[in-house]
Amino acid sequence: MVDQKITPLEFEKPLALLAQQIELLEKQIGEGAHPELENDLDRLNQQYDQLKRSLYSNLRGIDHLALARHPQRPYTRDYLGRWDSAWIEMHGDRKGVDDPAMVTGLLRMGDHKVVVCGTQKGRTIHEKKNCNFGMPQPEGYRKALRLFQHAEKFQLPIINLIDTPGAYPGLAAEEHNQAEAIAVNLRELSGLTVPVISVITGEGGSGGALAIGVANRILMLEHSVYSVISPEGCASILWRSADKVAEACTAMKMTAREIKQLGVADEVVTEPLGGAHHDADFAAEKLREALVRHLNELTKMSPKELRKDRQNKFRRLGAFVES
Amino acid sequence: MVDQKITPLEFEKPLALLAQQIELLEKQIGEGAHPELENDLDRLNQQYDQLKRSLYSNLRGIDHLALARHPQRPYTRDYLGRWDSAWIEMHGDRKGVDDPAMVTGLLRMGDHKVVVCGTQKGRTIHEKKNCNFGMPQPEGYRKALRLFQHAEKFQLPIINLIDTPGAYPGLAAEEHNQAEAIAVNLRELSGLTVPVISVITGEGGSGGALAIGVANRILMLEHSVYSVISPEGCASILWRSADKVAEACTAMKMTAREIKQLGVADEVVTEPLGGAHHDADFAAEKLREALVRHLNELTKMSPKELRKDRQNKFRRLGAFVES
Amino acid sequence: MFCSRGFLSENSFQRAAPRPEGLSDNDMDLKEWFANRKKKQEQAEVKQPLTTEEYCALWTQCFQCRELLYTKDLRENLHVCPKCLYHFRVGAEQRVEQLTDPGSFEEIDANLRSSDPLGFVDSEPYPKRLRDAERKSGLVEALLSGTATMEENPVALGIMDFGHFGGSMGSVVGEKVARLIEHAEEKRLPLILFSSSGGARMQEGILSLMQLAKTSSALKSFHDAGLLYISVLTEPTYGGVTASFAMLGDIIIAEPGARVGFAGRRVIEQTIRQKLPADFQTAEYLLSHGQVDMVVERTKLRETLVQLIEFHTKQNKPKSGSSQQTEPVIPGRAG
Amino acid sequence: MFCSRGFLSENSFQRAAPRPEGLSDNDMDLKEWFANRKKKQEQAEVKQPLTTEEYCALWTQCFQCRELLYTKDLRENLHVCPKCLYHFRVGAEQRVEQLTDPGSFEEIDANLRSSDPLGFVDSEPYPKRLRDAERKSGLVEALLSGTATMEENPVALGIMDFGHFGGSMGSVVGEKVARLIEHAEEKRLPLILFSSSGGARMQEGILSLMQLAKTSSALKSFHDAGLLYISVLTEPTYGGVTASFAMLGDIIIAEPGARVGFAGRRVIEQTIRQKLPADFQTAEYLLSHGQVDMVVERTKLRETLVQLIEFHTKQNKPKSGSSQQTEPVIPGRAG
Ligand SMILES: [Zn+2]
Ligand SMILES: [Zn+2]
Repeated sequence: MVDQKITPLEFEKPLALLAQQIELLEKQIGEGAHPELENDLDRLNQQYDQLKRSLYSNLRGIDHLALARHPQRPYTRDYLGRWDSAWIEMHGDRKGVDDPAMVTGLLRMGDHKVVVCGTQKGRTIHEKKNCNFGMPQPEGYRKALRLFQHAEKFQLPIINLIDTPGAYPGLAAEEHNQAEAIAVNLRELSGLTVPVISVITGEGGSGGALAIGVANRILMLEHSVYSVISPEGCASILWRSADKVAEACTAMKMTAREIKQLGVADEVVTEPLGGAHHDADFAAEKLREALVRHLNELTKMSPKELRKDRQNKFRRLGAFVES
Repeated sequence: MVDQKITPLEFEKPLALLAQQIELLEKQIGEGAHPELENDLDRLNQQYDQLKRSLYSNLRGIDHLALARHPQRPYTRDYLGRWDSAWIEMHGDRKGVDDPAMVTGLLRMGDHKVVVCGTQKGRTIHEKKNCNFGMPQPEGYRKALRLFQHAEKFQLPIINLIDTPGAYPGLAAEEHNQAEAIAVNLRELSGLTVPVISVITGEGGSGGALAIGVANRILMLEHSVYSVISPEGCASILWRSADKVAEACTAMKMTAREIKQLGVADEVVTEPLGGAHHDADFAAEKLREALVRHLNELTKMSPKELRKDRQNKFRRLGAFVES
Repeated sequence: MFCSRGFLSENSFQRAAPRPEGLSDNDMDLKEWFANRKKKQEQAEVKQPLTTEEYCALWTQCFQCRELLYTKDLRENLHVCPKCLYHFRVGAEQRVEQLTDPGSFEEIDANLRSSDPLGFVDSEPYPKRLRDAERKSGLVEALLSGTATMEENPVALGIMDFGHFGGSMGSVVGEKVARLIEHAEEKRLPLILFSSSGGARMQEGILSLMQLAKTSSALKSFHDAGLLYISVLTEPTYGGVTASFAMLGDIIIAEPGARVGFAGRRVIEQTIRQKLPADFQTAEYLLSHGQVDMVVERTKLRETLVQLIEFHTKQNKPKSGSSQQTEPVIPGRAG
Repeated sequence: MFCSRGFLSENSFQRAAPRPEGLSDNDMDLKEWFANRKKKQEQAEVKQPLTTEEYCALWTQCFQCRELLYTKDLRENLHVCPKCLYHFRVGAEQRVEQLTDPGSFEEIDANLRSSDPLGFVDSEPYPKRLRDAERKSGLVEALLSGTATMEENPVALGIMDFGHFGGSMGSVVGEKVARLIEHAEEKRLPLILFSSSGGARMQEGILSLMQLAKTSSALKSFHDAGLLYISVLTEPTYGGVTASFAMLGDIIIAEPGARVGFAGRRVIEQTIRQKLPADFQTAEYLLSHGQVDMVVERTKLRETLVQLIEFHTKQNKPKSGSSQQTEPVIPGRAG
């Protein structure tokens, strides 16, 4: 019942404490020492379930952020492998770089054949470093663009999975013009005539996320977040204090439900209670069902309609007063 | 009459010797020492003119090669500046590199507005190094491609000037996939719907030359050369000797007239006697006249015709027997 | 009229613009300089007919070479230091004056105002910050857009003003850029956008980020229509503006010394833990790294833009009776 | 049957192929190895029932791991060393056998022969070299082209053979590639080209260079027709072939260990005057440098090609009565 392998987050500490007590009690009962404690155990288990439900239905922005960044959260490759164990990975920008932080390939999903692109964080230290903690280089965005063009040529739908702190603020990245790499992707994605669905699976960090986020449908996992700047960056600029991350999270309205209320996300996809990392299979299946449903809808549209639909979606976004 | 600033080539040595004698004689006569030598001077001058004409009408392949590589030969920028002192240079591949070995820009020529691309050798030691002796990097070919696409968008004719030993055989060039850069240019040039004219102004070295050489019309300056491999490379592979460059030049049929006979070049453009470096203004004007003439013809064709014309031109090239 | 630290926008000459976020303050304050100077002069010979404020109106110190410049001369030289070519920041209205035929500029979409979709509050509510920014800068938004003629060539022109809210792009800037692009496409006008921005406007959250997609998407249609877009990068252009319309020009021009990038210098230095080259992210650095087509001095910007517009829009007219070889006359070129 | 140094083409097993130009000769000669062994054995106990030639027909030494392999097993493993996965070079006909449905391959353009447009002579005239190459390799050209089916999927297939004239591309190879592309476009077939080449054929001079343009141009039309082209890079692919059709695949696959580049390793080392990394220009190096989509072992090549073809050509058939969530069956996959 209590998943021991999952590292508890700060806000999950009360739950973890309770779980420890339950475990202790179970051990004692198991050893036959205090069979009269069984009632206590039942009560504790009930408390645990209650606390869990109430905890996860009253999460603050910063709690979602913590879940979105949970080190055990499923990453792009975890989803792809579950959806199609025979998916075909494609590599490289053809110009000197294969960015491991951007995974691209061909995949079957239900009756649909799709091109997939996704940012990839690493699990092990070596992977993390290799994937630059999920921050693609300009060449990563250009690799994605190559696959978008492949999809357009063969009229294949595109699914993008987004889980990135953003583009990498590095010397080479600026030298190789990451601003241009992102901008070109925004422009070219908007012109495609195939269905494009983007999913924020974890962190949706600024322009680096949007670079594969110009889609007909934007889905967000329940605990994922999407923001114009990292909450840390926002706190340090507007509050001039690194301690105000929670305030920045709240102010920016970056949770899945808020982003949907703002008209940016089209659907919030339910995660297992406690977050996708508690049951990656379940999370992958839920997301898969949602994707197939949207694919079924979008593939009914004509190429021209698809392009127009996507351009209209972004044309409408924004809030202003016209006097 | 004798141009002193021009460095004589090996095969021009007899001419240079004669020029020295004439100069000596002129000096003596000028000093009033031997006025009776005036007849000798006339005779020598006649000899000089005769030798010059006969020398330049009986050049071997390796002599053309030497002229094509003459350090004082006009380079791309020398032509562009003479054709339009107000030409507008465009820079960069937008992805991190501006290759000085590939010059690109916008230029007016007669009533025509054209996009120009050209390989650039350096004149000074600093320039030579900067331009990598006229050998573009992959990013140089991609810079040219960007301009080709610009020309296509705005339906501007393209003029390419070629004077390059070839692509650079370097580590970074291979890493950045120069083969792909060249191949993509070949494919994309063939698909353009605007007039493309390429001119071999000096050395046309292999794939690195062809990368901006897929044109509706291929012009060659009288002493320019065009070959599938450098004569030095050919000699070392087939003759296994660096001394056999002259033989390789002859065997490969790489002079302007030979390339025209093989159906590859469409026109040989006359150079001043002794080579373009003897009178760059004249050479530039002659080439300009030829270019305007071809532009006038090509701009009468429809976009579709232009593409078809270019594809047909290369489709026909080759020699084989069909039994 | 107020004194200015050269580093600030030319707006500050007239409007005491708010200190843009994220800019360093290590330059010498001109008022201080005058105060010191006055003190010295008073000690020597007491003969000081002008007040400090009057002095400031007349003189401007160059941020780069520290030369004291006669403000009127500086303005006539388009706010470029005649000594060291330092390009002072200029406001959108001044750009219009510098670039367009007199009286030809017609503003569009002047009636768009920011709202507060998130109810955003940090130390102050966003609406109050907006009112303050408007009062201080005299501008209602960070972008001025409209149509004009340049040497009789009609153009669609959008100019960002760093003086308002650090040139940040929120919904209004995004909407105005998108409408300008659509207007230019409909009328088949060449489009010129001047960028100057600290990035997306945090106070409008994710909706600001979406303006990157909105503007880039509008440029896709514009591009496919075969129309000309010239992007001009001016000091400073960062973040979401760089990563959208600023980098999508058919031709990209930068003003000398302008700093342009995606991530800011300080963020990068903190990330990679090493000092960056001094010229990092300057216009000249961008040029040598293939990111811009040309760096053009402000005093030659107008003629360059006209030349480029005429090159890409005017049909070739065969001159009757003239030879094909005649050098064409390019209007607007000094030589 | 002849003995082979593993480094040479599998052709050499049957045809004693000419030594390809530009390849090193530092590997141990197998005959020598046997001679030594025999000598030793004779010294010990004289019991040697097979002649050297018979031995060679039965056994092959792996070039990489030096293991002695039973030739029949090696052939059944598609000439991939079962110990170290070294990929022996194979000829075009063998590729056809390995890849296509039995009996499905129909060659086209078999009647094209090289001519001698330049009258090229070095130490020998080009026509004589051609005759020698044909006699030694049993092939009339360096490319075999035709149509076939792969697990019932019709394809246009072109395979270069390094065994003929070092796989060099002259007019015939260029013409055959162009015709194959045109044929594939007309019949709307997926196209697969296997490259293996030392580059353009010098003996046909500038006309060889023009084959780069001819083949790339044909691929432009093919590409615009929305058809699938898979390029397979095999040991070795260099020069003009790399710089044309080999690098233009929608998908590019390389065989493990295959060396692919534009300029040759030795030329680069002479130019830059430094040693290159050991894995420079190998398939694996290309993969990590973003130049190929995947490196696929020969034993999995056929199923990968079929999978890719079916992915890009077959229409999605909604399975009647089955749920959308059912994992699709991908034919030709081992698991
Ligand atoms: Zn100054
Ligand atoms: Zn082995």
